[in-house]
Amino acid sequence: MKNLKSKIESLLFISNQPLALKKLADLTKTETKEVSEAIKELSVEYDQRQGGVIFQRIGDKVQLASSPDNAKLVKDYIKEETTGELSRASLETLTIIAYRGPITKAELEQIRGVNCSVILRNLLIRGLVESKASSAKMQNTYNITFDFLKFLGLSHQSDLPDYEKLNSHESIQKVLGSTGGQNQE
Amino acid sequence: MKNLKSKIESLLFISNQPLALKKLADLTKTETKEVSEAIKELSVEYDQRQGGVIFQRIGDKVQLASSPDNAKLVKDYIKEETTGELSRASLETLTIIAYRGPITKAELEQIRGVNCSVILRNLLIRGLVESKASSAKMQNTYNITFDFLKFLGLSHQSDLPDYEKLNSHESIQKVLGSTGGQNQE
Amino acid sequence: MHPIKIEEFEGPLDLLLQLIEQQKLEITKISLAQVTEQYIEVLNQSASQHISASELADFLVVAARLLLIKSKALLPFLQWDEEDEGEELTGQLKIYKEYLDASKVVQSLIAKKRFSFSRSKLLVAEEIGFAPPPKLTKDRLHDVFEDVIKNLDPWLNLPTEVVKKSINIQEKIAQIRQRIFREATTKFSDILKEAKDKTEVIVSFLAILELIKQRTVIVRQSKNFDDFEINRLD
Repeated sequence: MKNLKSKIESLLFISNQPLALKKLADLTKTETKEVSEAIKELSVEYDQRQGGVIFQRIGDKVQLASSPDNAKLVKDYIKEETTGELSRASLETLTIIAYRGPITKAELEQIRGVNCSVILRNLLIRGLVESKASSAKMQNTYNITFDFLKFLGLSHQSDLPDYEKLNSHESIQKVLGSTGGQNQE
Repeated sequence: MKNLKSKIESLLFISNQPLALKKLADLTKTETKEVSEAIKELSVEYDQRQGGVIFQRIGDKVQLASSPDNAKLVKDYIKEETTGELSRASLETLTIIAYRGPITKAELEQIRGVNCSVILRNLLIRGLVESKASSAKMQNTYNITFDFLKFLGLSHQSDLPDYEKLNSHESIQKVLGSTGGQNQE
Repeated sequence: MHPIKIEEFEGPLDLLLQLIEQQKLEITKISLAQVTEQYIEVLNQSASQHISASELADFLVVAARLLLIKSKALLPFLQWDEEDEGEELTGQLKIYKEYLDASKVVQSLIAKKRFSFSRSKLLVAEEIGFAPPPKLTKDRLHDVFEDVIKNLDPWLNLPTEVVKKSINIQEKIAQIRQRIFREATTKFSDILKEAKDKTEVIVSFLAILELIKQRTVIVRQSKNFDDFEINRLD
């Protein structure tokens, strides 16, 4: 396991994009299950160390990033011009996706009460949201990207304030399941 | 000290090259002596961890690198990334640049409907695409390289199959032109 | 009545919430009925300036649901289904409010600028030079580009789809108007009998309200909470 963790860490260190569990399993010629275990352990280790590098995870993808504690220092060094400015509609949509993702467009529209095609496309183009074909839900699902997680300076979506409550909202299932689905296309 | 170590670690993580002690001292606005102390401690910590990332010191410069234990794995991954076949997303991006170049990143993203930053950087690194400052569009434009054109066995971009028809296809014009103000937030 | 001054809103639920909060009301069925007229007024004022074509249908749907809730409160004899529209909308609004509040927390999180960054380029020891994907051919590029073009269709057709949806609602309103015009006097309960679904019930209301406003019909009710007659004004 130590060995596998070391391999995963090396790959994440040199890579310039998030790597999926499956990809890591292929590269290291290991079972996905073992990779999943190794990633969990690595994630805990990084969280505990609280060093200059954090271990980020969204769904089945992972990536290393610089610690938000040193945001300004790193930003100045790499001359990034990130401002993190978002319109209200973007912010509202991203919040729902961050707490509820992966989420379908219909579910998102049910919560916002308005058609979200345009805003979703804008967020996809800005790289703050990504879509994935979901066989379980028979339609695309949307989730936030590592780029957005980096705006927040968090390691996981679940580190968001009040995540438990807003992620598994009791009555939300009722609303989403209700016949009042006015926004389905 | 924990603070300074974290800062140095962030900088070494994000940097693609070794950093001199003096440079680290400047960046973190600290005395070289303190930086030197912090580096010693970091070095010991990394040695003890024996993870996938190692701490190297060469003369007065330091850097983080992937562990030599995983040298082959890392080499294979880089090889695959830089010389292998393209992912679907990369292929789409390259195709759009081939048929529509010179094209700006914004136009490219309008057509694909997703952010292309990372993919574009990878295509540039592989010498398939080049960027040029365009005074007309007030931003960089991207086009396929002459090497890539030759590789395809063509002497002109317009020799691509169905170039005339596909280059000026109505759907492309529409998505780049007035889409009825759909793209404003 | 409180003056309505709504600067900016993101969708119908946001507008509704603002109206309720302006009057310092809780989110209940009763407050929904109370702000119904203001909602419709704002809709009339702002429809052209602030509401995009792609969102108009959603605003109309909520307007219709509000009217339904209000009418149920006023006319208890109306019983077209068991579902409680009021409960549904208050539930939805409460959830929307929670995410709206959360979005403010998220905003403050971003405002701290505690950004993290990842490597922008793959860490390689030496320059790669020209490295084409070995099997790529010009024909493959051609096929992929055709796919790219095809994949644009849903997006390019979107405005048409959305406009169709609002037209449907507006068409229904027009149909019901014509019906009222054909018969000099008609009962509201008769109109409802023909409504195929909840949306049509709602739309009937919208149509009648519109006609009253234009002074083309007059509505008579013999006593409170009773059925009413609609008479054409010649």
